[in-house]
Amino acid sequence: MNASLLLLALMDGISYAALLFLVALGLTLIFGVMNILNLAHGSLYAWGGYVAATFGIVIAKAGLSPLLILPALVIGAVLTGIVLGSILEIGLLRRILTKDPILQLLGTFAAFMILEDLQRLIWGSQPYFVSDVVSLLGTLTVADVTYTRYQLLVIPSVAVVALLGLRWFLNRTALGRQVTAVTHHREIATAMGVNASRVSLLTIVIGAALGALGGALAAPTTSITPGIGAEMMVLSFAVVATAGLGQIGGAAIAALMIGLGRSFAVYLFPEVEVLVPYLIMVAVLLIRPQGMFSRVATRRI
Amino acid sequence: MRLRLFVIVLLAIVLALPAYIPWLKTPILLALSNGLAVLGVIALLRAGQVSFGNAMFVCLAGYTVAFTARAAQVDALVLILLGTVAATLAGALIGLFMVRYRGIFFGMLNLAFSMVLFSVLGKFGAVTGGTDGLRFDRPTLGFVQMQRDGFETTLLIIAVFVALVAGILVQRYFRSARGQQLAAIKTNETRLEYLGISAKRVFWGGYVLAAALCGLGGSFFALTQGLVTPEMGYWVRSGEIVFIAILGGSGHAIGAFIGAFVFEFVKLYVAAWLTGAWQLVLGAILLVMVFAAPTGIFGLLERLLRPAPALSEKRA
Amino acid sequence: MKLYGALATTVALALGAGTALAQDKPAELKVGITTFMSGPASVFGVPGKAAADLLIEEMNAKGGIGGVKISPIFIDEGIGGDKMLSEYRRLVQEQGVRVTLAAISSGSCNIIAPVAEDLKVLNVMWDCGTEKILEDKRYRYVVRTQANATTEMVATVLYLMKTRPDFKTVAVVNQDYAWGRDSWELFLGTLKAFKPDVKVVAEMFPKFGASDFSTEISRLQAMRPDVVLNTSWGGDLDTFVRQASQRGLFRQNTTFVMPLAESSLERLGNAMPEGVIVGGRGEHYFLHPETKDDPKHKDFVAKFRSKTNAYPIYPTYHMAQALEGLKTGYETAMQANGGKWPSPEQVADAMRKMEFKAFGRVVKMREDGQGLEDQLLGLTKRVPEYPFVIMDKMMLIPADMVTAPVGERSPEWVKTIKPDILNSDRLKSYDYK
Amino acid sequence: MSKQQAILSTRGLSLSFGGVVAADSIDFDLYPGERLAVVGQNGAGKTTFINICTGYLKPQSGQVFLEGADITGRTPREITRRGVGRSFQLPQVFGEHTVRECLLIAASAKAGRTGALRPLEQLPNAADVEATLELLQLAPRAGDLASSLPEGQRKLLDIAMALVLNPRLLIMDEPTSGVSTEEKHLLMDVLMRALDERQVTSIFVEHDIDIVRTHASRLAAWIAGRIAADGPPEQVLADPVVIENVIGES
Repeated sequence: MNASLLLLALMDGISYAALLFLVALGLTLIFGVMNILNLAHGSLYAWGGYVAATFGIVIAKAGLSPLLILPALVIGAVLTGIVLGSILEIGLLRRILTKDPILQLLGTFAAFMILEDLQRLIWGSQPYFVSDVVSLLGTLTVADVTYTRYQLLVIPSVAVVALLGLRWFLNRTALGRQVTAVTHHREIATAMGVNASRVSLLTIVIGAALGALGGALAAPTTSITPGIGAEMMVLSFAVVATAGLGQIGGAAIAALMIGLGRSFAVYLFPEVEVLVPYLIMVAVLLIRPQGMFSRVATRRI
Repeated sequence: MRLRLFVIVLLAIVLALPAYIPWLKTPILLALSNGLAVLGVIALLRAGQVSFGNAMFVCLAGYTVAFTARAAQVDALVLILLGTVAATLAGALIGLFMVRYRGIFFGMLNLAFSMVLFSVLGKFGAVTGGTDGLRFDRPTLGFVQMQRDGFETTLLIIAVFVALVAGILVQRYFRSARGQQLAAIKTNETRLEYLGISAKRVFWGGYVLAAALCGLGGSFFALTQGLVTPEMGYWVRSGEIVFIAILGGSGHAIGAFIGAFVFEFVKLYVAAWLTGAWQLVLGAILLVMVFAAPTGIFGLLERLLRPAPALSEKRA
Repeated sequence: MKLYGALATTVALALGAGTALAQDKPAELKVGITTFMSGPASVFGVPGKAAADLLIEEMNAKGGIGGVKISPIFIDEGIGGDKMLSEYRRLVQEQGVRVTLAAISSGSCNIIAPVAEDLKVLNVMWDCGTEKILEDKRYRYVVRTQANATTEMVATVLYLMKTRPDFKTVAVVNQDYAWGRDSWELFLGTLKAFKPDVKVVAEMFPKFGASDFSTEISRLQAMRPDVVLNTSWGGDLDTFVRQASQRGLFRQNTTFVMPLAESSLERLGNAMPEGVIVGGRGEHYFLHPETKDDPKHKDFVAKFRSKTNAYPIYPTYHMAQALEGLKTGYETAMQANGGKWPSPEQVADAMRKMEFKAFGRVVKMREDGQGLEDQLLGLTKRVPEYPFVIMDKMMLIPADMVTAPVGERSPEWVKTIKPDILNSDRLKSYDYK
Repeated sequence: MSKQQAILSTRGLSLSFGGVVAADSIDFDLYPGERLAVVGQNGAGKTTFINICTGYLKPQSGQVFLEGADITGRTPREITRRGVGRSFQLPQVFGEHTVRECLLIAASAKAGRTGALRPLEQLPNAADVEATLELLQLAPRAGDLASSLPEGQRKLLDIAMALVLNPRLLIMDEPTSGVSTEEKHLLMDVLMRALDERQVTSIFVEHDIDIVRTHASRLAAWIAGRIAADGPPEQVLADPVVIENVIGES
């Protein structure tokens, strides 16, 4: 495969990886704080997409400039995160915190099933989209292949901002340190006077918003249809598992691996494209059973 | 013992109903096949492990049945045997790799494997019939060629018998020392190792058992439908199986079948009555279970069935 | 006076009862209909159901079939094959349904066809395309009131050869499932009959329900094939077209062939460029050159729009054909039966020797149960009247030219097609007016 | 007594985590019948020493010998099978099983392939379980969930699970920690009687000097990963270094 194809594969992989990362980031964040793998996270992605699409359509109907769609996407995502996130945390997660891990999984799975159908009842099964903003931002050409600025610049930069922003929040701000504390040891943090339930609520809202943001940013380039939630859920799991649970920076690298691996596959052996995420995950876990970036914790006895 | 009575009544119903309401044969057969697979997953649940990929063994057995039935004139009973054996061997092999993982990693790796199988079956249409799957003509059953009706009735009777035997054997296994060692994996592997017991080996046994039961279920499923599709191995199916296990309750083998029947008919009727919302209803039911009845339907029945249960039986 | 009135009514009732007995018609004709009400394919299932409700209401208003009202019972194909099978059998064995319209997906048809045969239920395959079902096995109770995949794909190649004959390279981007694979096999097989030296530069089968085609698009941009086939539908097709137009893929001089795109045109609006070869799995279109002004059709389009505020797409027409075919089948069978209500067997037999007409041309049924439905394809064109592209340069391709004869298998048959059928004077083309 | 062969010996055992030296070339011999108490501040390396000897940790250098056989780097499973029992500072029990079941599961380790497929209650060596329950006075709680036991009894159960396999050497990490002072002595009495009866050589980590005085036949004091003093309890307890660094605060 020659240099230009290599370049193309890179270009294609990036924006996909960026979306994947945003969603996985939310998932891994929630896991870190609650120690629950939220199976409903995929629905947040889908809902984010639908809400954003609805906003976009409203804006288009109102005849406002499509540029407004960009902020609308973000706002839509944040709203989705706040509403659904709070409902999830208050209604479910904090109530199953002490339950058997299996029941926790099943609980979030139930939430997923419910959200999926609600979403279908609200938005129906016709595909949704808001593509105007993309055409507006225009395209740029690399190795005489045309890319949209939106995919090549907007999405990846949002992902980078999210990563750096979250890093800064967790390490530099007081509230962020509380989150980190709860992540490391809930009991101790609580003992030190951290309001754990407030922290979890906050974290889950952020995590949910990130998931929704993934969907919102996808809306302009893809059709939002029933089923994208489940799809994205499995993929973001693959990312999180590959990176190691709760690994933020790791998730970025895992997402890149999977995103790029996928696009290279389309050029080299299209038939394995679908399998790439799983193959990568299996390969990594073969070598590092805890995922790339988590250390094997020897149990204190 | 009331439990025994309960099972007998259940069997009577399962066998009697279709005589009056013939269309029930299909759902009951499907429920029984699901139940067998669930029984397997329960073994893993007792070790505290959730697999999001066990449908792969159901699927594998199904395709073994389909391929053989298309290749040669083989009796249904032999097909069931072959399907189960294939799944067991696969389980034994994959298990060697899986026993190293726990928790979400275990779940995800199973999912990964099942997705690989799922896509391979979908891709190589020339061999596997692609996503439309493989259809095969009704084989002889007990070396007799039958019409659909007779075939299904006989298959149903066989399935009930197999389910009963499997249920009894698995329950015995659960109560055996090995079965309790498996359950101990859930709470303390370190201690197992410090007793000189290999947690991995014990878990491997459980994993193979699960695969075998899934294979058994898959074989019946394939024979009931006369068609196998990659869908049988899709991860959502695996999720369903776990769902049913929790619904029925993993405290006792019979939970698997209770769960399978409730699930089958709830889904059937909900889908028929409020179309497009069956997931919602199932989800709601699951939520209620998680909070109100974490030990599943069996957990609820247990008090009625067994006045003074051993504590270890109370677990979900 | 009162007395006479009473007497009259009694007599009338008696007579009414009497006549009822003579024909012993059922009170109603229960028809089981499987359609996708959930899942991605509900983009077809939901309009299909809407059409069914609409048309059945009308039929019943006009006295139903030979005086018997149709009462539909719907099954959601979205709940998965096995659940659907149980539900189907419940309908047949509990509700006594003897006539069904099943199904949309070829997978569902595969499951149901043999069951219907065993249960002696007349099953009309109303939308599924796979030609294999009727070619692999002879059924008595299973018929199809619309074209099959072979007819569709061969016609597509014909249209391509007629409109854009000079090309050397071809690529495919199809959904990774049975239809995507089979349609490509048929397309390529046929194409080779016309252009033995055509070069396949890329075969891409992104997974069903893929949400991102950017890599596939880059590859197409890098390779610049002359022709790109894409037989996908629903969200997948929308996504592909949208991303492709955003990425300027349509600006390079490649001919895009999208045989199912008719069902996406209204949703896609201006994202769909001009000059794309599109079809609608048969010979029906709300701007059908021959029937668009036919009052019955106009009325249907109007009613459908006011009900769903969307233009009818091919599944709605397939539903119309299925119901129309069923009606005609019953009526022919009833005549043959001396006016008596016919058994499913009689209808099934009748439906293999009849012709019927819905909103397109006449569909001729064959003894193997396959309906011969002509094909309509066209080139997309922007017009002021509609906020989305419509079909121009439409061509109507007679079914018998492009369908494997009874008893022949399509993959082999297409290889035997003679290029000179391109010169046939039966290929009529029409411009959009 | 140094004529007979040591049951457990270590030579030049060393292990350090990052900067912290947890074991600093430890040479050590334990002889059959001894009842060794180990004292030392937290972090002195007591548990690390046990973890190395029982295979939970691998030493960076040095060897461990069990009755002359090199068992360095063997897994806990293998070492247990060679007759070394162990109890833990945090009791390692099967929380969702009853006390009796925990012991039965422990006993099933010796049941062999076929035995393990018999119902748990009908193990060939189920008798040992009942005996051990009596011995450690757990019989009254035999039917309760392990997780429901108070700390003291959970410790006993933890030890019982090791004891039911009839080890030749039993290593106990702080058997009395988390147990009230009055309970401590009761616990140790019960325990030691059991060990005498079964003639099990034992090592136990202990902070309480009274306990050490009453129950140990030999005492080793750990300081910063090495054995600072080793010998008869009274002698070691008189050692100024020990007094300053160990007893000073315990």
